Amino acid sequence: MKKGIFTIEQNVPLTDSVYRLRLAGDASHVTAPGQFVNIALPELFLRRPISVCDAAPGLLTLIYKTVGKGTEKLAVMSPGQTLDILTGLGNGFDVSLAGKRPLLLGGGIGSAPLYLLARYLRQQGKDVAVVLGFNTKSEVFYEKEFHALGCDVTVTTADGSYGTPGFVTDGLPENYSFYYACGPEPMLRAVYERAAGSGQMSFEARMGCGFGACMGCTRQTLAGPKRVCRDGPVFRKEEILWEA
Amino acid sequence: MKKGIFTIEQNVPLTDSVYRLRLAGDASHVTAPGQFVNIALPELFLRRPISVCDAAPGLLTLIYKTVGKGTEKLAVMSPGQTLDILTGLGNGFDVSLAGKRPLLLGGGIGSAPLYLLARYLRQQGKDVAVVLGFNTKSEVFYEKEFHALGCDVTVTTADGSYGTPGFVTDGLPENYSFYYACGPEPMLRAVYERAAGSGQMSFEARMGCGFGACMGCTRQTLAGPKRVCRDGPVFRKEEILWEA
Amino acid sequence: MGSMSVTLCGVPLDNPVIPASGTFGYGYEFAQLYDINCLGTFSFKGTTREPRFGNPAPRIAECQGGMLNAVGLQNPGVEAVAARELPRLRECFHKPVMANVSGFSLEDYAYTCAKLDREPQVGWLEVNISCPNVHGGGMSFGTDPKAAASVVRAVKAVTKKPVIMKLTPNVTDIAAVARACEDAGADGLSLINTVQAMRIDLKTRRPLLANGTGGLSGPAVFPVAVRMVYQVYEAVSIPVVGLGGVSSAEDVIEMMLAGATAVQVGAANLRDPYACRDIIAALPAAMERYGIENLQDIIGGAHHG
Amino acid sequence: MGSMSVTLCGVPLDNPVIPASGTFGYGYEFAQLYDINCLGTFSFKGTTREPRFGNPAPRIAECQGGMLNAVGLQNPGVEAVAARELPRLRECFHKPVMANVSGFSLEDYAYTCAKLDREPQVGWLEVNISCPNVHGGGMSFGTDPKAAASVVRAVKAVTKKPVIMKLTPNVTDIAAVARACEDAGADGLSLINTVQAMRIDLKTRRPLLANGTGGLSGPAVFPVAVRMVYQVYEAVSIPVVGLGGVSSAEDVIEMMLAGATAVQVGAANLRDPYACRDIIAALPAAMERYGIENLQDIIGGAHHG
Repeated sequence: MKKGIFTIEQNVPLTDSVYRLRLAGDASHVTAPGQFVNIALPELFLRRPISVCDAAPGLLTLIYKTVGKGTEKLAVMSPGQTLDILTGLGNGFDVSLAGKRPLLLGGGIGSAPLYLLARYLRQQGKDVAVVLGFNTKSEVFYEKEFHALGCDVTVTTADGSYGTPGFVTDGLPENYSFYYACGPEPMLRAVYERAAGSGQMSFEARMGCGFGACMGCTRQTLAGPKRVCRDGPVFRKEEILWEA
Repeated sequence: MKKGIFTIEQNVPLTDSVYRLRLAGDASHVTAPGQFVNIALPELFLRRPISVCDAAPGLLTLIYKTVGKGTEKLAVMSPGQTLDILTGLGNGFDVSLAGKRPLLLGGGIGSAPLYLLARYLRQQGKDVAVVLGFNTKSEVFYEKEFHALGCDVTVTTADGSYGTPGFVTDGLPENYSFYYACGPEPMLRAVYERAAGSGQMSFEARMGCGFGACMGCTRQTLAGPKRVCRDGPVFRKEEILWEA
Repeated sequence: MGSMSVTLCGVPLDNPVIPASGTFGYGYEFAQLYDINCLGTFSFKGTTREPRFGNPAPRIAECQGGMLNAVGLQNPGVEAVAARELPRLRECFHKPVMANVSGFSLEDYAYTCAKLDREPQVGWLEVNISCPNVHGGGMSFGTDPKAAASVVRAVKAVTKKPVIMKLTPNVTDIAAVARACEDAGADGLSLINTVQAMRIDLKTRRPLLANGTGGLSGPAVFPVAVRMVYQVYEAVSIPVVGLGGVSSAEDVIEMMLAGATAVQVGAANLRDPYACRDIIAALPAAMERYGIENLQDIIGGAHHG
Repeated sequence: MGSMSVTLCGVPLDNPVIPASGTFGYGYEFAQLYDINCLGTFSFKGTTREPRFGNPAPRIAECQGGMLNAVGLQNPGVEAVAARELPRLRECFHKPVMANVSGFSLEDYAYTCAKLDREPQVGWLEVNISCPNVHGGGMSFGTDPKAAASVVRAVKAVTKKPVIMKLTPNVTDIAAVARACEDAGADGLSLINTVQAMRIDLKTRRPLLANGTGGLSGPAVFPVAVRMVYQVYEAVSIPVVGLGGVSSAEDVIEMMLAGATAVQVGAANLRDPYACRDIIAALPAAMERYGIENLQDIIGGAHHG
């Protein structure tokens, strides 16, 4: 983890409520795809955790959805303004588990962190299948970007207005070596129940600190209580426990 | 009273700790010299009361001293930024009492509101004598500006580094028709005791609302409890009561 | 569009927004700024039997997310209020007003309430047993259930108007005080008064307020107020007026979900004299955003289901 | 340059800044960020006899000027703390540590304190009788002077280390609880724990926290903490550790002027993991600005003269 000041280079909407934020600053502490950052915002006490969509030397790309005060404040910020950000938070996905034909499953805004994962896996020459699930056509984002990485991309929409009708679980390919999933808990649970084989899942949680100090985001697992912010947000399928 | 949004046109230091703030906006509710405005600042709950140094259609000039969080925040603001301000607060000085040769007595930052008063009185063709008291030479401001209005200006410094050595009460002229004083309470009390004849004095107070609602700045007078923000800040010599 | 109206102790309000006592004077200053008939009602400056100058200056301090005050119940006394303030109020406000009363003895409370009971424009008596800034009275009645009940009985004996007891948050068990007031015949409760607090001046090394301690109000206390309104709503069946740091239409809705029938707005008026007018104007859009047809229906909504 | 050192219950501290329990884990996460030996000491995560998972999620909510938490004393239990956490702590922290203990019965408190009494690195036992987020225990001991005293006696019987009782602000008379603890043999007091509060989600119309209520911390409670430290300093002669919303070197000085011998920093660590390091670094300049030679000399300074 590292605390740093980042300068906004770009903050543009991709859909009605999803924005892409490009930040200039020291991104060297982002060590794995699936990690997140924690952003301090004026007049808000708690930082806001946002998953990392892409990272390069000196450049950080985040995709966020306006769901409350914090993200709404973020959405009105302009290039040139600076942000106090904690980077390199969370364990991230374990790319060593991917096998030859990894499958990436994203639900809504949960698709964002899969982009950096897909880029890593493609660099390793893997055949990467991506299924992105959205509610409706107008909410779809980054389909082209995943294509451009050379992924085999399927988009599903719950209302059938675009791509395959239904949920990501309705777009599962025939065979794959390992899956990585990120999205809302009901989607993760559906994947857990429907998707064959082993995988890793990235969870969301309401966090206090974001770096393991406050026990605010603890989740029970088969391996005991785990902090989503520090022991996660990515967990192996085999350790996940669902609340009844 | 009127709530309005003002745009900073100029915010420049006149001394180490005194700044002049020029604001564009509706100044029409400033109806008398000696009134003040109340400025909302980000992340501070209470507004900050600042006396009006000058007012013209569409233009407000304030002079303030950095004495705490609020004025320090103000001092770092830049032209183009906007401020939420309540204008036209307080009773102000009664120019009808001036007589032929009014005397204006300012102590430190208390000299600021006397400028608009001097301008009004000069417009009425009065002979205006001004005595401005400061601690030391480096703290002197607006001597030239009062000169430019055609006032007879005396500056006193407590350490004798400039002008007449001593306090404003050491620079009192021979004869004058009425006095107007603004400054720290010890100075006002000295004026009250030393200056002959009648006068008006403008008091400072720690305020809650600034418009008469909270009773936070009440001061006991011979005419009963008075709100400095609403019944004052200007009081007639004859009604003033000093705490023992 | 739905309805914002609620009924408080049998008296209808066009909307639940009520400027809190001590932040709205006797209405006069605000009536010069906007038509205060847009308010549900307002609670006027805490009034006592005799005129009071209040505490020495400074009476105000600032803190993050709020302010401290130690005004100490400055008011002209009930005779002057009846003779001077209420006639002036009638000219600009045409709804029942909430009369806030403080005292230092049961006799004080009874005397002042009896006087105000005769005033036709007074719709409710809000009896303050929670002022943290006066000694030998005020809060001392509000921190003990028995003492609180004795004030309720003293006041109920002299008035037919609805009696709302204003409670202090500076207690271990606010539900116990609330129950004691209900059992003694109170028609309603308002909470929270300010939280006793202190700031110290690093330069002088003395408390910033001449009174030493003061009452904390503003957004900083809002979550404490929501908790106490929620607890009191579960403890009693008389209506609760929620206050403490309310600054927006969303805050009003949150207070009502916690159990408030009406909501007072205090410190926010001091930062922005138009706060109440603007909150009322913002309520319809906020109601629509959260799928609220009638405000009356959401009172205590957080307790069900 | 003057000195920042103070003495807490006979144990010297290089400076009065102490990360508060529950915001600093067992030190490990922070030791990876900076050398935590710059701290006066720190109070580790509230430890109980048995391991605890704590409350269901969500455990965290936000508010203006602070946050609510309802973690519910998640901890691995005293055996695991002794076997796993303290050995790991010895590697990165070379000062006496403050051991924070919670319980649900006198036996719990005595058992856990007896275990920690054997740990050489434990310099103080901070006994939490003020957790607002657990049922049948925690705060229930802290709201009654007699119950508080009984915990003090149970703990003092099993340890020679200084015992600091951590008090809750959710009481009518904190001075009475403080006096009862002193009379029962407590060596020091720390206050305030969090203020019981609630937020409600307007979308779901349910409390934001799964536990319903939570504890408010952060700058919002600072003036309440200053007031209580001031009142307790007048009521007792044992040292007081001040906490509640402290976020800057100036806040540390204000707390000490109110009567604090040492000052804990809680919620600020969660917004900024470097908060304590930066506050300590800022203290010398702040001391100079306010003409303070030695911090030890200003303890309770606001009470004199």
